[in-house]
Amino acid sequence: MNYSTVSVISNEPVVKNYGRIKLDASEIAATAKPGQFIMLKYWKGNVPYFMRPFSINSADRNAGTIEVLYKVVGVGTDLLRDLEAGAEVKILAPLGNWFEIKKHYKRAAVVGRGVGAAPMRYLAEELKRQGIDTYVYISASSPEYLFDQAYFEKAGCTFKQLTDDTKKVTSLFEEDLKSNKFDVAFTCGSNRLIRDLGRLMDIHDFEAYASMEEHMACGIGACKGCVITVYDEGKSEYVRVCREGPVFPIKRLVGDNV
Amino acid sequence: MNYSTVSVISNEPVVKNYGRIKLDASEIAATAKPGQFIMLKYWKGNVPYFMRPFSINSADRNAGTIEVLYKVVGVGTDLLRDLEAGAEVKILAPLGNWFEIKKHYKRAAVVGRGVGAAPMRYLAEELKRQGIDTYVYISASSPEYLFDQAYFEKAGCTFKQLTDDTKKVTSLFEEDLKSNKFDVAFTCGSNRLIRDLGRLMDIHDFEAYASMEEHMACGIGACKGCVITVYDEGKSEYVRVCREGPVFPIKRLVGDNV
Amino acid sequence: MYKTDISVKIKSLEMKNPVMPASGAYDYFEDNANVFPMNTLGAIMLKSIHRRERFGNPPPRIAEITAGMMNSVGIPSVGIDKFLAENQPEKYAVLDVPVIISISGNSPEDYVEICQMLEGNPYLAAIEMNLSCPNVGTGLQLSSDEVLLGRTVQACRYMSSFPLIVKLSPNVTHLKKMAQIAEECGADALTIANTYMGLKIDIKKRKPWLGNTTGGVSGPAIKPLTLYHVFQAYRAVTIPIIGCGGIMGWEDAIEYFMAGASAVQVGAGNFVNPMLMKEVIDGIDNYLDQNGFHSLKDIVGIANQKGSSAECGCNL
Amino acid sequence: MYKTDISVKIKSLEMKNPVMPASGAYDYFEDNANVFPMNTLGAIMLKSIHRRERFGNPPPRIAEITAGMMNSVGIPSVGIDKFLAENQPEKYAVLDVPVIISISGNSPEDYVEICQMLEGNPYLAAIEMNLSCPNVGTGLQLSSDEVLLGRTVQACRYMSSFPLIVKLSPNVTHLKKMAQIAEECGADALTIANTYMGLKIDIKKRKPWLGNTTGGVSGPAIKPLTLYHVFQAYRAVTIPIIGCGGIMGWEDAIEYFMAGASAVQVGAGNFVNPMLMKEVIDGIDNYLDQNGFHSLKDIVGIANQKGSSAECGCNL
Ligand SMILES: Cc1cc2nc3c(=O)[nH]c(=O)nc-3n(C[C@H](O)[C@H](O)[C@H](O)COP(=O)(O)OP(=O)(O)OC[C@H]3O[C@@H](n4cnc5c(N)ncnc54)[C@H](O)[C@@H]3O)c2cc1C
Ligand SMILES: Cc1cc2nc3c(=O)[nH]c(=O)nc-3n(C[C@H](O)[C@H](O)[C@H](O)COP(=O)(O)OP(=O)(O)OC[C@H]3O[C@@H](n4cnc5c(N)ncnc54)[C@H](O)[C@@H]3O)c2cc1C
Ligand SMILES: Cc1cc2nc3c(=O)[nH]c(=O)nc-3n(C[C@H](O)[C@H](O)[C@H](O)COP(=O)(O)O)c2cc1C
Ligand SMILES: Cc1cc2nc3c(=O)[nH]c(=O)nc-3n(C[C@H](O)[C@H](O)[C@H](O)COP(=O)(O)O)c2cc1C
Ligand code: FES
Ligand code: FES
Repeated sequence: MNYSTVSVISNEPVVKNYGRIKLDASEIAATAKPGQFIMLKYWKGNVPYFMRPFSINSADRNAGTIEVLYKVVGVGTDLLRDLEAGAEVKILAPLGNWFEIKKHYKRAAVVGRGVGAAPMRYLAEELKRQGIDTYVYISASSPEYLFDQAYFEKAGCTFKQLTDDTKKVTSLFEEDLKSNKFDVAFTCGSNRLIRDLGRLMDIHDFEAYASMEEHMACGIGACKGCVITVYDEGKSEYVRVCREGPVFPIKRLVGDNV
Repeated sequence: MNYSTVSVISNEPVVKNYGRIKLDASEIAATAKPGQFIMLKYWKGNVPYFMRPFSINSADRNAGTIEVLYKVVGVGTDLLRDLEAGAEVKILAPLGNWFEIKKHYKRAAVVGRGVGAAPMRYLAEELKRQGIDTYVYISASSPEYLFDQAYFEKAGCTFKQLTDDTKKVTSLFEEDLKSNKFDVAFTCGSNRLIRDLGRLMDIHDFEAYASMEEHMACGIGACKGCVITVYDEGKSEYVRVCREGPVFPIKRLVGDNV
Repeated sequence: MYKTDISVKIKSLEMKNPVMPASGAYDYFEDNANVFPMNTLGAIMLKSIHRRERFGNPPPRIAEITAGMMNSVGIPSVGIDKFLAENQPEKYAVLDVPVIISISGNSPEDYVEICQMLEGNPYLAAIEMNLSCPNVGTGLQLSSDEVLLGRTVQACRYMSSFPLIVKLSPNVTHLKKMAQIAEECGADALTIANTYMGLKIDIKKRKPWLGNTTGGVSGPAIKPLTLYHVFQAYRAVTIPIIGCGGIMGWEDAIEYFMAGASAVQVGAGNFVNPMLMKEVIDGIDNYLDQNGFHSLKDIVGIANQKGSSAECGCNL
Repeated sequence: MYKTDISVKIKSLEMKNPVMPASGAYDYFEDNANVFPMNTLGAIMLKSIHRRERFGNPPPRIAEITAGMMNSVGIPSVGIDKFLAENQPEKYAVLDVPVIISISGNSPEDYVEICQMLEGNPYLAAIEMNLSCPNVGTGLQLSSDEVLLGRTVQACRYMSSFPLIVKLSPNVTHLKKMAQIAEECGADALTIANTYMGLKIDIKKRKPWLGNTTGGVSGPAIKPLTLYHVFQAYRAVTIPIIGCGGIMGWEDAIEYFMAGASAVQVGAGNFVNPMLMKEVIDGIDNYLDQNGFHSLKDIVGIANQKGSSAECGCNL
């Protein structure tokens, strides 16, 4: 983990209030693992106050760049959109734990929705790089929000999409589970997806992990501000999303609450 | 006085950390008098907090524009420099009293230094428009800081400059006082200039006025924050620069302290 | 006029909406009338009138701080005698808006005397007792001493038939207790709160920035602090609370209402945005309308259910 | 190493420079060591260790406010027994920096017991008593009650031979008085101050934002308030003051020194700029050097000449 100043290579709108920013950050690109995140500060003065956390959407070791896919939701992300190529950005990265890719995995599912799926591109690319049969299931309210489809396909993943909000993206996965053995499923902090995977993992016997989000002050475990409740054998405890997470076994997230 | 939103027509650097901004503000251009000032807000959020006061450097009734000559000294003026043509600016204007141009004036002196002389261009132009013989004395640390020289000359003023810091600009005026009768002298809030004019006005029997500056919150007399001490027949009192001023008879400023 | 009922009543004081200037922030009719449409206000609040003439503090009197300001203005005032002799309250009669006079003094007696002089004045609708800002005489904030606070409010209560609004200082260990004392002693409403004691040092000059050394801090920087005080006081008293501190938009006003305020005052925010009070009034009405509330009263204290655990001092 | 003498001595606690983290802001060695060069610090300050195990408060625990933050973390702690059993203080021995332990409890007895357990610990250089943040038990801030404050400090003084730093709450009517009591009862230094009680309401959810309802406000928003407290306390005590509140750069630290602080702590600012403490240390040294001062001591209290009129409560 390192605190440094990097510069913006490009910052392009994707669709409506979404954008993708590329940073010149070779050290981070070389060490960051899928699922890790970064904290950024890119404005003068004390308002807004906190640095802003973002997932690593992709890291290119050769080019020495990382990309962030973002949605404009408030003052901080609004300022992010305004950044121009060449601008300097303070970055604390890479942070948190990551999606562990275990030796024995043969087939993996990657499940996500909207911008919550931002860290999934890097994960899927890495899964494929390690020769794992990777199925990607993404839902969105309409097709233009399937941001990373091209990347998933280019990486050689089996890509399945859903833009019909009456159905659940996990139902696509459930369908495939009937005929395929999955070793692991990865998702991002949507409670609905987590609950669904929590149910399916018991039936179909696969490991399941989710990446979580909470408001953060420090991003490095110092402030104890970003806790969520997790469960271990009936007992609950607080864990820091930035330090013990952001990736947690879904078992610990759902406890007995599936 | 009016609170409105106007747009930037142009914003050009003058020299080093000085700039000149032109605003599309026909109502203000039509009513503002020389010596009045404006309050501007041109950033989002609450930092910096106060609107920033600026003198009117010139007002063009026909074009419906006003100009401000500014020096970058801190966070607010730094943001002012960043404004681009087309940007929107909140403006409260015109504010305060003004340099009164009395019917009987035949010859007037305008004395200033550096950016403090910003309101003097509009004043000199107006004096000339009313057929008054106008002498302008400006000092600066070097010639490129004689910002409005061209305007003074174009308006037909007798322009005298000083860029030698071992001498005082009032000495040029003092020289002319020997052979000319002046009815009035105007200057801006430099204590040295005020003291000098205070001394000269008694000897040479002319009226003298100065425009003052203080930190301001409201600009309209409500907060009572921007007071300075003035003197009347031995007694001192606090007056608001934004409301009773910014223009004061030099007699009230120097009291018995010449 | 409005889409919802945003009127507020404090005894005989009836306001068409819950928004008024904070004392000292937007007071003198002649100075500001041509900027702000004063008749849109729920009430007009005058800058504190002192018992006697005061010239105020030496400059500089204001300082900018991060997200707010400090002031050490020091209540320059013609004094109540001259104020009444000049028929100042009458000047507001052209507006159809109730006028609240803020009063200030060095001692309990000063307040009582002013109340006596104001009794029956047809141009005034209520009195706000500024007990949070003496700066003279003993140098003690009357509302930070339990005994003095009680005595002053009670004496004015006997003297005055106007609705009495007591403005409290936030610089106390237990504002809740002060609120209770004010209520018990006859206050009809509370204004929470005045400014926070603060300091800014000019490191170039190596001395305090303000002419009077220290000053009162206001603006968005202190909003969470005053909101906390309103929240606590709401649990302790039954009289209406007027929230005052750091309001820069209608959302801030809604926070105050949800914490327990029945009305709000806008202070320093007026300097930054001269149309702010109008925006706040319209914003409140729109918020209520769009969220299915018929009346402002429906949201007063809505975030302040007694169940929630806010009795303790600090949570770190 | 430095161009000027910026060392600070509080009894046996010797610091090479006057900058340390505020408790709870940059504590656990293993978490932060690889970001910040901990050995550049004047001292290491641990997050408050509670007498017993605590899990802390329910989320959300932090909220952003204008120019600052609120927290209701609630001192999650393994408790002092486990802390010592795990030999935690020993872990810092690899750094050549004095370690200050911040201690917390629900009662005076808790503090005394902890002091007893710490006595003679070779890995610690001083104790900071966090008396400004109980949040459990009586829910009372020990430093906001004159009697409790005095009793707690005195009892710990008898028990402990460590330099005792007493951390005060700013949420009091007269911090000056609390400072005097702490000094009289044996404190070797004061940390001024902890966070301010605050509230933020989520107007969409119509309830308080923080899981524990209220929280402590820190960051630049409160700097003028805490600076005021330091300024006042400096006139009332002779022991060193550690200024803490809203420091975001070396200029803020200089303001604290000029107001009367001998050292400073950086809290929330670390979150916004992980290199801040280093910048503050270098900035102080440069400032002194460039302004012709040989020692930090030359500017302590320089803006706080007894002549200036800051005795009164409020100046409006
Ligand atoms: C580990 C992590 C990874 C993230 N990755 C991405 C990413 O790849 N792309 C992306 O667009 N966003 C991501 N986010 C969310 C992103 O940090 C927030 O959207 C951003 O901080 C909002 O800043 P703002 O100033 O624009 O919004 P604000 O004005 O601060 O808030 C706007 C709204 O967003 C909510 N919000 C703000 N921050 C968070 C948060 N951290 N968690 C949940 N809700 C929040 C607020 O409660 C509020 O309702 C991530 C968050 C975390 C914790
Ligand atoms: C009536 C009036 C007319 C003015 N006209 C002009 C003008 O035409 N052109 C121009 O460049 N400037 C003018 N000024 C000054 C201008 O308002 C300030 O320079 C500006 O507000 C500084 O803002 P900032 O955020 O850049 O500086 P800050 O960061 O706020 O301060 C930087 C430094 O400037 C000083 N300063 C800031 N504001 C003032 C002030 N109002 N009076 C004195 N010192 C101040 C501060 O004390 C500090 O030392 C005028 C001021 C007044 C009151
Ligand atoms: C310049 C100024 C002058 C003030 N004068 C008075 C006053 O005369 N009487 C009073 O009760 N409060 C006075 N106050 C305090 C305000 O009424 C208000 O309580 C405080 O500023 C907090 O509100 P705000 O954050 O919206 O400014 C004054 C505040 C300011 C900024
Ligand atoms: C997240 C967080 C946790 C804190 N935990 C503690 C604590 O455990 N003990 C303590 O004495 N103070 C604690 N504080 C208060 C700080 O030490 C400090 O007094 C306060 O934040 C003011 O300084 P600042 O404005 O620089 O943050 C905490 C503050 C924050 C923001
Ligand atoms: S954000 Fe500070 S501990 Fe996680
Ligand atoms: S700036 Fe408010 S009275 Fe002049």
